[in-house]
Amino acid sequence: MKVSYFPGCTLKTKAKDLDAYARKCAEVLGVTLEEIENWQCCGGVFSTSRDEVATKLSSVRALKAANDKEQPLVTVCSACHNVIKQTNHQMQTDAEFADKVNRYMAPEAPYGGETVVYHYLEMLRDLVGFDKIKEKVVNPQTGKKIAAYYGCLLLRPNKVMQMDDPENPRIIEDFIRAIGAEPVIYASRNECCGGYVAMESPELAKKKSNAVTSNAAAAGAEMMVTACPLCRYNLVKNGSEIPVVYFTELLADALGVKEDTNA
Amino acid sequence: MQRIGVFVCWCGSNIAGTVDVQAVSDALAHEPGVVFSTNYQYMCSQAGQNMIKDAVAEHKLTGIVVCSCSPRMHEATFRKTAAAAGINPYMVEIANIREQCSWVHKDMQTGTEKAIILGKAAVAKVNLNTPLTPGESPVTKRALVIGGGIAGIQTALDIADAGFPVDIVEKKPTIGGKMAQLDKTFPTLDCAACILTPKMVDVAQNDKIRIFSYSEVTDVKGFVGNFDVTIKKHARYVKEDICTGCGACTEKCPMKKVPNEFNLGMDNRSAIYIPFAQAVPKVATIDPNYCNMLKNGKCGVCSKVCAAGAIDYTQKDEFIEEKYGAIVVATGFNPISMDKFDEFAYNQSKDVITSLEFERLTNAAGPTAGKLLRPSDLKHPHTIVFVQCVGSRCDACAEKGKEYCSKICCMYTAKHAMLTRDKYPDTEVYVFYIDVRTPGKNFDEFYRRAVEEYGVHYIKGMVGKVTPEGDKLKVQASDLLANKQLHIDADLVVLAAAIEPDKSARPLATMLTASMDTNDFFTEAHPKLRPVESPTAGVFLSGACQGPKDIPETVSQAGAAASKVIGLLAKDKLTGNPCVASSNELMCNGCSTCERVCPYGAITYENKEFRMPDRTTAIRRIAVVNPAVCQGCGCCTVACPSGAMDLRGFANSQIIAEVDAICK
Amino acid sequence: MQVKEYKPLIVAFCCNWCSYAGADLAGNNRLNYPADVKIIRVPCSCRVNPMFVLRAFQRGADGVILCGCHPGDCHYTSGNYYTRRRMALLFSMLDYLGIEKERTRVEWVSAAEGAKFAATMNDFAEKVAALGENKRLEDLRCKR
Amino acid sequence: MHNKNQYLQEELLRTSGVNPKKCMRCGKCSATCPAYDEMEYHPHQFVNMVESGDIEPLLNSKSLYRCLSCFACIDRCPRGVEPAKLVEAVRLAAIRKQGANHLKADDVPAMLDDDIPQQALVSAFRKYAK
Repeated sequence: MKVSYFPGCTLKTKAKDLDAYARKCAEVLGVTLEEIENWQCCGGVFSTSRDEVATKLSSVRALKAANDKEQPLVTVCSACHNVIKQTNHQMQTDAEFADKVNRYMAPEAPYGGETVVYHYLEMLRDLVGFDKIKEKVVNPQTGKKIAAYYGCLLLRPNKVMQMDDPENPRIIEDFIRAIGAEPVIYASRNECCGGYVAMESPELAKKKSNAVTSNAAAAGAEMMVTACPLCRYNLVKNGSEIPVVYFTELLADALGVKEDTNA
Repeated sequence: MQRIGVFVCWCGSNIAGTVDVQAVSDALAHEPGVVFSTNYQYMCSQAGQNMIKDAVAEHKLTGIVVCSCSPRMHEATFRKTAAAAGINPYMVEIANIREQCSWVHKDMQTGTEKAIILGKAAVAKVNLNTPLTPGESPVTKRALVIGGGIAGIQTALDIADAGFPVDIVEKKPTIGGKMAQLDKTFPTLDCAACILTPKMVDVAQNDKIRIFSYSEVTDVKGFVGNFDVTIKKHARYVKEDICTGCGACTEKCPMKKVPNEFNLGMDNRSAIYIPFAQAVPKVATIDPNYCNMLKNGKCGVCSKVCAAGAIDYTQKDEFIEEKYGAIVVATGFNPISMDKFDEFAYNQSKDVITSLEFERLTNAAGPTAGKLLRPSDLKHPHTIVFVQCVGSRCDACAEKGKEYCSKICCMYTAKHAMLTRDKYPDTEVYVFYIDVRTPGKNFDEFYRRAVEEYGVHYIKGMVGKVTPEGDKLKVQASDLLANKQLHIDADLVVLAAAIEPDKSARPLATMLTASMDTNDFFTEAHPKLRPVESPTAGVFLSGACQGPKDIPETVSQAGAAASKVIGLLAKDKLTGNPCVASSNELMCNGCSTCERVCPYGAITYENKEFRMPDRTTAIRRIAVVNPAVCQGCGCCTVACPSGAMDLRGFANSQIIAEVDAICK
Repeated sequence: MQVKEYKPLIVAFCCNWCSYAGADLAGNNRLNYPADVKIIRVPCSCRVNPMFVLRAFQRGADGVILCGCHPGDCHYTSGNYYTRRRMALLFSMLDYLGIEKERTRVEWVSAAEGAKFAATMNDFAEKVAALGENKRLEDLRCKR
Repeated sequence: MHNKNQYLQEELLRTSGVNPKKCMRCGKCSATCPAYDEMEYHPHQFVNMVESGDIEPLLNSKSLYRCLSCFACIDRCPRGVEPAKLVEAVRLAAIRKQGANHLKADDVPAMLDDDIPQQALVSAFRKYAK
């Protein structure tokens, strides 16, 4: 199976391991990630304003590139995923916006939001299947009590993201079970870590991330997994008492390819 | 050709003041079919009516046109006159020359011209009238009540009181419904069991009432006065007539780990069980999903300990067919699932509960024997947060919850808060509200007492997130009046979950062809004037199946539904409205369009054999209107693509004749 | 040259339960509206076949109005919803054929709204009168 | 009441797609807001104040830069009002003015550390500067 892949700027710099593990694991699971040529940064945050057009063009270019190859578009970073999925949704539902974008980009065929966007986790669930992952696990993470951290970007706004129940999600928990570990459910898993104000208001970011990590630790978690480089940075920097790792790293470990990945 | 008599009324000067009645009767005398035309001061008077009768005899009239006041006023009068004179009452038409002519116009010439045209239209219509006879159908003098909660119980008792037999079908092993689960009832705080269980006993002892418990309606055929209903009685593996309800079996049953639905899963029961002490019928039931004997043939303890020998592992589901004259729907409600509202952590903490669960927690017969202990560690909670409107009043585009107000939550939350403060004054109680809605006798006074006398903290705002951490529930909420975000460490959070109709209501509505709204509440025949009747004749509504209701409202609606049923069953025969739709079988092609628009389910289809011109026979599907069910709105006549459907008394040809007469 | 004063001819279909009673109430309260309006009683506004409307225009009516119970108040539960949808289609087709939208109308009048009935009829008659005679659909063979 | 901000108000409602009339004043947006204590005006006030045309104070408020864009208020609003979209619209109205950028490139180096992901930087520019 071949899919288009949008790594995003953070995965090319500060979160190279998130990217490297993702590629390696996909290989093991029989998925070829074809990186989109000349992709541009998504901008890291989606503007809900209907008159913001220029800032969304890079996302549309990536979506269009995938559409030209008739492939779904896969992202790993929560922020890229959020921005690209929301942009795609706006292309589908806001005719005035889509018209402006198409006039600006002047593609041969206008783009109307046809590409299907998957987060890497959704790819694991819907295209690969957690059962298949379970079969491929050589190094089960037995005994590890792991807290899934969704943050805000993966699930919200639910109307657009449609990834899972936004208040009672299970996709990462199912992933944790698939690799043999035990998920820890805690209420703050879908609360914001304050990542977007990490520069603007470090105190607020610290307060929010501490609330999340202490809630996870109180629930008995030994480790947290996330898909978002900014969440991880924020939680770690603000002194999480338990380790915070990328879900792809755990997956690589479970599939037995962690060591031979050049992260 | 008709022989029509025209009778123009002066109505004193009411008509004659603005309409030249002589000119009208003269003008109409020359209309086709008219053989007699006259005018008189008061057509509706005895003398006027006699004038009509005499004219019928003298001129051998077959049709009558009365130009007078509105048909809403005296149509019935003149139809009776016609019948007395030996003419079919439906051969009478009224031209409304008072309310819609003389009273709204001032000028004699204008009024007269219009009156003539209206008269001509009526004459044109009568020319095409046909004699109509209302159909008659017998009434089976027995009522069916579906649902055995307080609504069904009250309806059944009231019907039985009037002397008619009633059957109650209840899907649970006992009647009693939601009210049996409640602790106290607002605003008087009398205990629910104390006022409900005597009624349940009344039902059991009433020789006019039969209870089909652990049963459901699986099929309904027929129409008002003549329903044929199939009831499925689930096998309870206990002979109902022999079981004494002693409870020895439930005590000895080794399978004790079955979630107890009566306590909403907060404790366990045995596989053979009696839902609660005052159950009616007080008969044990074996839960086949948990009974080892039924699952793998190993056990049989209950059979051994039953002194009466009531256990029967071979019992099968039983189907009962019965005839009814009227059906009352009383299927009630349930709280909605809290799955989509997990920001309140209902699925994450045992100490986040719904209000119905709170009722069980405070009920003396509940899992904690009435002591307010929180489910997780059975400790006494010191801080309790109540959240109102959970899932009520949601916008459709929010994709979760219900759009309506659940109506009962403000009052029961005030009750819970008040009772908690009364029994446990050391407990801090917070109620987060959007609006407090307490219309009802002594309701607002009750809520104010909770605040003023019992010191419940009512906070205008909403809870945004509940985070269980350690043994606390961290509640994050807004206080809109203080413009603050509050953080409360609570021990117990109680959610006032929205209520929704029972899931069994939708398939039942389909069986009954009774209409429902988008929320699956049954629709009433008229929202103001016929609130306890379904638009489907013979089907009546009782309780929360029609919309959210508290107990006083439910009981009054139950009584109202019963009185409507009694009114129906008191009749020996039902006389229909003869102005109903009928289908011309030669033109009908059985396309089902009419069936889909009929709000009453009056149209069915049958396969009928036709002789074709080439002497072969063909079987064609044709529409058949049940005149006992059709109410004569005529919607189907317009929907029919082949023009096969027509309405008696308001036929296409008749209305077109009126149009032509007016436009001539 | 003397021109005969133009009087529009208006056919009003009123449902038996709400609008016809509303028209009666207008009478009871002696509220005036033009005599050009002639009412035909039907059980429900949904009884009005588009054919009746076309027939009226063919026979020289200048305007046709349907009155029914308010949405949600239909005596037969849902009849007026059908009316609303059917007439929306019919009226737009008539508009296409040259029968101006002002010549056709669906109005909800309850049994308590005598004043609304009279006001509606006054307004409708005035608008139709302003348009002049209906020429487009009239069948000259039916000319009075 | 004369509304001197009518043009701005219409613009905000148009670009955000928010209909403040749907709000039933329950305050759940503010109850769920993780940045509440850092905000001078809270999510429900954004809805209220834009509806009543009282927009000036919002434009000048630090609250605009404290919203985490976590969309909790959007998902949890029972009426589908989506307050965060309004916050965003007001923020854009503020920073689109000449020289009104909230984040200046010169200030950035001091905010960085070795580990901060690019994501934080680009999103800050998106949110706080034009």
